[in-house]
Amino acid sequence: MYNFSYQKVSSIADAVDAIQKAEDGKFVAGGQTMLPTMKHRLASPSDVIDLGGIDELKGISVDGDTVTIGAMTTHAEVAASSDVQGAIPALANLAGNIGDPAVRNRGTLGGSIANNDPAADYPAAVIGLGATVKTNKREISGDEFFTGMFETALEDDEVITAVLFPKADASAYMKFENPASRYAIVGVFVASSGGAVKVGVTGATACAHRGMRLEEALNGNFTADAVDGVEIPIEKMNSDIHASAEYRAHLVKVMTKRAVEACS
Amino acid sequence: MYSEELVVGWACRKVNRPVKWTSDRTEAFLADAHGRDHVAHAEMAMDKNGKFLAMRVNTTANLGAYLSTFATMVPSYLYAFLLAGQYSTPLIYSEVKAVFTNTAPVDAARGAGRPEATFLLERLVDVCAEDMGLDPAEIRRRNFIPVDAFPYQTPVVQCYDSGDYNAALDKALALADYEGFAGRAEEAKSRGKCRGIGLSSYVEACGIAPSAAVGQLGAGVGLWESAQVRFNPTGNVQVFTGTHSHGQGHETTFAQLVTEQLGVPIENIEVIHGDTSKTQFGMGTYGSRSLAVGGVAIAKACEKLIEKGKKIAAHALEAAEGDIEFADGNFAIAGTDKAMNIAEVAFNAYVPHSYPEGLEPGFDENAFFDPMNFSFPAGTHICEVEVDPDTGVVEIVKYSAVDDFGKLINPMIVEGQVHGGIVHGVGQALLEGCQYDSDGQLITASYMDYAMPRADNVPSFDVDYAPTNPPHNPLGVKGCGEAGAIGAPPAVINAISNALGIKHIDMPATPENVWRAAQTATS
Amino acid sequence: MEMISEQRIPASLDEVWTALNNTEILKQAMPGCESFDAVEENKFEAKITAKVGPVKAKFKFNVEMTDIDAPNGYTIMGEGQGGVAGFAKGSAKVDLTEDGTDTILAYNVQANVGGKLAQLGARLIDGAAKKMADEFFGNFNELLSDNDSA
Amino acid sequence: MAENGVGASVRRKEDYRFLTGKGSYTDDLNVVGQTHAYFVRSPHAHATINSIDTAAAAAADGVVAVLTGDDLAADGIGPLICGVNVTSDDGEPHRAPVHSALAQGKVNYVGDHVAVVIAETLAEAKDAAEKVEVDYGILPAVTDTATAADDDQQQIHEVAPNNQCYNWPFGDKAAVDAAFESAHKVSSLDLVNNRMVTNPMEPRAAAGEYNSGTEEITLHLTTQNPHVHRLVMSAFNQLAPEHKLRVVGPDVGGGFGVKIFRVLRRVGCRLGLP
Amino acid sequence: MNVNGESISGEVEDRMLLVEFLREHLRLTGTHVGCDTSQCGACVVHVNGVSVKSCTTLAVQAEGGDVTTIEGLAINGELHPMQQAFKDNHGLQCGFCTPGMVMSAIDIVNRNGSDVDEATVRKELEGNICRCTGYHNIVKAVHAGAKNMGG
Repeated sequence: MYNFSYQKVSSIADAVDAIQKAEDGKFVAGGQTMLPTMKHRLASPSDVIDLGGIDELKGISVDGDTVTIGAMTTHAEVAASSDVQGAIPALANLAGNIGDPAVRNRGTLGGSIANNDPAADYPAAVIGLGATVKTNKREISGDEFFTGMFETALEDDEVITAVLFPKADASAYMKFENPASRYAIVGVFVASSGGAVKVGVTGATACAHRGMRLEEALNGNFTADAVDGVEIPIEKMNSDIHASAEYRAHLVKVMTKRAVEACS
Repeated sequence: MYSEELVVGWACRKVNRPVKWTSDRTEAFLADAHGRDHVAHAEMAMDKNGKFLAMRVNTTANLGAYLSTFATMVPSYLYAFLLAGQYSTPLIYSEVKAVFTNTAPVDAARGAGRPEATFLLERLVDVCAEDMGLDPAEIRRRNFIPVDAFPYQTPVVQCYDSGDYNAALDKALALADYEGFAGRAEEAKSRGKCRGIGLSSYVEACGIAPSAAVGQLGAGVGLWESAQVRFNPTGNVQVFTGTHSHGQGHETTFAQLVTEQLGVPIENIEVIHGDTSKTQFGMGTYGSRSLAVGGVAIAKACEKLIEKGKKIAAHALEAAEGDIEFADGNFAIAGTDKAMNIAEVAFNAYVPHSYPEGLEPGFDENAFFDPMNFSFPAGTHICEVEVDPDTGVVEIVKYSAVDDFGKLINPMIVEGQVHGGIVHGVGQALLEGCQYDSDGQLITASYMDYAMPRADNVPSFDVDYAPTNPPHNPLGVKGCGEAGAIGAPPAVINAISNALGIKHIDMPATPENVWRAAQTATS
Repeated sequence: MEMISEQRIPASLDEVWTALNNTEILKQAMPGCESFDAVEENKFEAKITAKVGPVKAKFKFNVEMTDIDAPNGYTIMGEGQGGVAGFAKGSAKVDLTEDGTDTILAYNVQANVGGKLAQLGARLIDGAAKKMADEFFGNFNELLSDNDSA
Repeated sequence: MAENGVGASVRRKEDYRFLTGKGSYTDDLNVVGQTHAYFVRSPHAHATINSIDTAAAAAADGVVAVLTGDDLAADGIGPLICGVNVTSDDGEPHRAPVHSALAQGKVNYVGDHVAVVIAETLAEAKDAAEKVEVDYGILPAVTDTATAADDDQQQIHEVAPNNQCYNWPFGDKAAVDAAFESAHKVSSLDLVNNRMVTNPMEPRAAAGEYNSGTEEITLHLTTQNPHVHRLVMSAFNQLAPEHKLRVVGPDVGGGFGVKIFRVLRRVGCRLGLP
Repeated sequence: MNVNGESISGEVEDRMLLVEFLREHLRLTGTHVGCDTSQCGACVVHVNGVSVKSCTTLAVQAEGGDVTTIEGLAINGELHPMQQAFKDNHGLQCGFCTPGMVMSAIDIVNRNGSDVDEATVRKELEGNICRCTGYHNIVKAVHAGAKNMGG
């Protein structure tokens, strides 16, 4: 790792102030992606600003039909939360299958969606549930938040404060794991609310996205069979040593079907 | 040996400062010696009963960029000489072309040559069974070397010490409930899963090795092993071995040998290894040789101590040496209750106040052991899998292993070696594949892309034994550390082939590869 | 890896060709490009900070234009050293065809990386290369479109 | 006695230290005055080394030395050896290219050792390693096992035409062919035996210490056979006389073959014995 | 910070990892480093009662926290029930992954209770790689340790 200057801030204002003053600053949330990258010397921020001391970014609350999860809430906390388990069990389940237990004890919701790894799990849920990302500046809809590979609508000095997940009548997340890294080769989050179906897909393409064709097929016919006729465009799919584009496209359908089945 | 080790040794003198180097995992992927990497074509000629008449094998082996220390031997002597397997195939012809590439050097990796040979042979045997319309167990039985043919000279140099291949097969079939497989496959089918079962009847040559044999093959030193068993005056024992433990539990197993032989409580025995300044010259630990070769050297040193102890006891007890008997740690005058225990003998040996001329003080003996032959563990492993045809995911639902390791000194440790070996082999079969791109860049250089077996990739195993008694080994033991890694890969791939009804699938049978094979199989 | 795509540019073939040979436009179009200087005819040196997610690496590229078929296209090739991150090399074969008042710019990109980027980022290489190529030609298109309206 | 003797599943004597964190692996060793080595490795699979400029690295903070293959050769340290001879079908021994511990003139795989930086801390060694300037002349790489010996492939080592180390036939080909001719059935199979990385959980490590008073080198290694390591380093690499070299394999975190030094050839000749 | 019940203070570079602090400053070398991508789990310790990968945590991030390493489990030479279970069930061979494995095992039992099932144990050990044991005996050990911890 190259040297850098570490600051632990205790308020959002301090965090914003610190990043504005830094020559090439980076926020660190859980650090489970950033620290390995820095260890390999593939990133060299001048300043690392730790959001771990900001209490207002932590915690889970349920208000009516909305589950609000603070950005610095760890995956383990989400997975273990009886509030989340009760309101959106698929979300608790998703959080409980990110990485491994030790990673879940440090990795955070905010860190995961700000990084927007093409194979991360949370973006599928944010999109699939139609969640809203709340920052120190504004609220961004899930659909607009993820803009490209590792890219989000966030500005450099913008801090995610919480994500507001609306409850769904039924929802499920199905993940096909990379056998080595355990990231999602394909992950599909399906949510059905009031007859409307939303599908969030991760791992398959450069950036998590809504499965519009799948939604079309499932709206009005919320069955696994409805997925059969959907064509998944292969040319948009990621392709790597673990899965070709063709296989990924196939898995999108299989995981969607399984998620639909798990909803019923 | 590696560059880093030599460079650190040289550099610490050059800069006259202590120097430490530790590989990170990425460096390990890049520059540790890799294993396997063959492409091969194999053919078996059979008579109308499925009896093997002759085998022909053509192999290209990748040695990487440079010759690592053992590179040349792995795909030649440790591979071709194992191609007979458990079968009485009378004629075998093998051609091995070893090539250089711009990749990391390739050398010994758990099993070294023997897993390559076994995978090829045990896959080919399943293809033969399919072609002949025979059950995989049946074609193996028809071709096994019969139990009364041992020691058995194969057409490929090796002379097998002992074996009862039918016994291991029968026991494994029972352990795996082979009979009940059809019912389980039906039930799996009702859940949309393809269930398959695969056998692998392997033999391997380990306990490396008889010096005479390796000398003929071009090795310039012997492959004996050494031991020193030293009593301290207060009666505790230090055992110095030329082998080296890196997880195999020598400090326990070797202490068991000594406690058994000398009757010293195990807590009073310390096994010392791994330091050229403490131990006598030895060859180290590899090729499952520590117990089969190193253990015997310890036993021989213990025998020498007993002989010496008899002399000392005879002197101390004022009896004739021929009248002294040793049992359970005591030297006694036969037919009397006059005795002294071995600790007293040790003390006496170091306080030789009235020793007669010719009786040497001290209680400390050396021994070397050079075996007459390799040892040939063998067994049958049976793997049962369920394939999800929609995703290609393979789940190992049951794995049964029956091995012949001769006599077991510590069954707990042996079983642990079997478990570890199986998972190493399962890793090769299902998960692990080292890949370079066409520019020679290693694109599987971390655990993010190189899939190591984890706890949830494997089940718990059913392990049993069908031991025979190897005549060349004074302890009656065979090696066990590599068996699983040798037996498992063909068992897994045979099971997948069986599940999908296909001829072959290459390793690693990743979900995508299995899915594609399933597509082809059903279309 | 190899990828093929195209851009419809609201400019004449000659304008596009001129822009393809304008180092200032190439610099502006290239994401993270700090400098793009000619060293000799058809040879350039470019400094680029490549950013893919948490990874940020500074590259020094030697760029060369070959197979020049004015004004119909060329191949632009680059080899860059990124220090500890490793190296990258890529080429884009560019073909221009007139379509009414527009020009179709078709590009066929090949990219490879070596060193740490290849060792640790295998799953991301294709995606990152595609993203950079699309951004480059997308920006290029925008720059020309802006020129038109100006 | 029998309860702990042969055939008993005695609980392991070594476990207490491993379970309490008191195992002593090579990287756990720390001595006063210790420096840290970091290797500059080739990022290219196949390239000539046109030049190595170590000046900037040598001047970097905390750097004790930057050493290359030329320094190694100047000190008379011999190349790494291969232990076992296989005779090729032309009656010649297998082709054995010279393998210097630090590359000279050419690198032949990604990760090949180009130079070593020794510094007060590991971080400083890594910082300085980035300052070693190596000018490579990149050559085409050969990576595919099946086609490596094809005529149109790039030649890697001068001593090995067609990238072939040996071609080693074994058995009575005529008899086997005849048996195939008259067989009832022939079954055949093409297969690949995939390349594996052995991956003991403890990465390799080495810690060397030199006593200028006794002129003895003590080398702690992740080794499966310390005596043979010592013998080879002494007899073939001329590192130090055997009695002035101590090799220790402390607790070693798995081997599986990757930490071996094996059987060697021609030691007798080297030692002047018949 | 508090390490194994003792209050520790020291000046470190901001870039120092927790595992480096433990191994190099405190000479607590039981915590190992087996990879550089947070996958192998040889470095797992407990921070404030939960398992973390000390190779992916900065030392400064653990400031003020309670850190427990493998060295802190045995009390007066008596093994923690999980350590004892690993010994009794031959849940270790070379011993290198063992400290992280034991720390993860205790964390699994803390979260899932003493009657945790085999599938959960296997799933939750996914962040700890062992090359020697084939996991069979580790899983057995975790179950035995869970019972002992519970009782």
